[in-house]
Amino acid sequence: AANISPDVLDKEQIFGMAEKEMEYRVELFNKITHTCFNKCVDNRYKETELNMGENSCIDRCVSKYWQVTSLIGQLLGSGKPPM
Amino acid sequence: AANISPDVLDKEQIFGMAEKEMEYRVELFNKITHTCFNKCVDNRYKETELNMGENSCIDRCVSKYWQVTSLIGQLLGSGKPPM
Amino acid sequence: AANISPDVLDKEQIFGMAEKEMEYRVELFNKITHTCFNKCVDNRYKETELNMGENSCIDRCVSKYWQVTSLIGQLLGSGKPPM
Amino acid sequence: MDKSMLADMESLPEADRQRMSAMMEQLQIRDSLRMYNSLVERCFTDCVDTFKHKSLQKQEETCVRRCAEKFLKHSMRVGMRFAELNQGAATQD
Amino acid sequence: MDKSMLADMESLPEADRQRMSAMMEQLQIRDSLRMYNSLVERCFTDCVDTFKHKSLQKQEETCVRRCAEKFLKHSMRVGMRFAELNQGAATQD
Amino acid sequence: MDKSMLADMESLPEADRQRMSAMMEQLQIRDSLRMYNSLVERCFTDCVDTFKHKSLQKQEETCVRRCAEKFLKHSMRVGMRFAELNQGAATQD
Repeated sequence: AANISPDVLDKEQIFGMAEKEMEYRVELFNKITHTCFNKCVDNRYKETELNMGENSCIDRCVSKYWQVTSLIGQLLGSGKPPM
Repeated sequence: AANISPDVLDKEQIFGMAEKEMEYRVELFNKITHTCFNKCVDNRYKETELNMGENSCIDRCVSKYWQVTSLIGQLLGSGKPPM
Repeated sequence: AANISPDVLDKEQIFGMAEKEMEYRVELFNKITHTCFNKCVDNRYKETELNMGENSCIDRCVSKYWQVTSLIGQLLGSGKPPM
Repeated sequence: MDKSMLADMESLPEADRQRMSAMMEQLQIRDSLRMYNSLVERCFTDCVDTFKHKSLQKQEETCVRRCAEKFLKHSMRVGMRFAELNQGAATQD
Repeated sequence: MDKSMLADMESLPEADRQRMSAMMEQLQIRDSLRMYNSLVERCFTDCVDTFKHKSLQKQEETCVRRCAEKFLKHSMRVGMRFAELNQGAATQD
Repeated sequence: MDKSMLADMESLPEADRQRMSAMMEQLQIRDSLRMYNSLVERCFTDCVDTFKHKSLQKQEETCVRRCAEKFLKHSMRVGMRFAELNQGAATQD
């Protein structure tokens, strides 16, 4: 798809790619948020604050999720993550 | 984003907002449907009809779901739900 | 919506329908993939290969999923599946 | 938002209203295809659990039929309640 | 991809940049509505389990309030960590 | 629908066919990004369960590698069966 018309389609492709990238990032953020909430936060909701254990769990969870993202990106894209 | 060009962009924004609103309502309806099915309907499927207990559970479930929607809307939007 | 303008809108509708159909097929494929992975594949990941039992389970799972798709299509569309 | 939205809509010229209703139609088609997909997923997940055969067994088929019918009845009931609440919310404020 | 993407963006004329930021705004609206929908679903699922009454009971309401507040705090914390990691990835390579 | 759809497609002029294939390409990009996201979610959920460390432990990494590889093999197999069934449905009616 690189050898069609130079200007017009390229611009559309840039917009299209930027949109897909934004969607991808939003979805990644949402999945991290939901997964780490399930893994770290007590869902009996006895209080309003996140306690120290929950906070440190969240930080580590995000960090590990990020590492899994790059690990699988490497496996899929032979060396580099999709983005 | 309110001070760009008056006519054309405003129209696009109206279409865009209307589309988002429709999508939001459809998603809300789908989430209520699935959540209340899980909470109220026996999934062993011994019969085809919804029995009286299931029907009254569904009505109350929809009603409570709606209340949770406005409650959280109030918490988020300092007084009014997003829509 | 069939009696508006002949050429332009029809073309837009063809594009719109083709897009919806693609989305539908992709979503169907994704749902089959995820559901059959949950039903057939051991998620303790002791090895990298799918064993014989898993492979035959996957084949049957896809086949049965397909049958459920047409069965429900018949129930919904009085005789023919949506696509 | 409802009312301002609808007000805006009525003030639009004919061409825009056509475009708007075409958009809604597209969203409805997409939505019914998604509903169909998720109904299949639910009934398959709840009714099919053994994979000794390639074909749907009799009792699995019965289960799927009941599941689909029950879900559609449920969905219609939710739709009625949902419409009432939407209407209440629109007249209320 | 980040950098090439952003480079392309800066080389675009004003009109395109406006279009781009309008697109981003649309995506953000859609995203916040989805977030709202899924927050409601989560707190409803976790907090409401009996259907003897039509109205939310006191302890259910308390649970929903705490759930929403906790989730928002959680979400903000994840957002901060996520931003740090994104930044690290951008400067690193 | 397949055949009428495809028939319509072939009768379209060159410009429209280009537009159509650009659309399909966009959908494929979006789809593979979503697939990637959900693969990560699945393998993370199945393989990572303790949060005493900030870094992925050796056995977690092994688990993630196997999970991803197994999922991709599974996905390819489903794809083959799916294609066969689609073909069968197209020639059948």
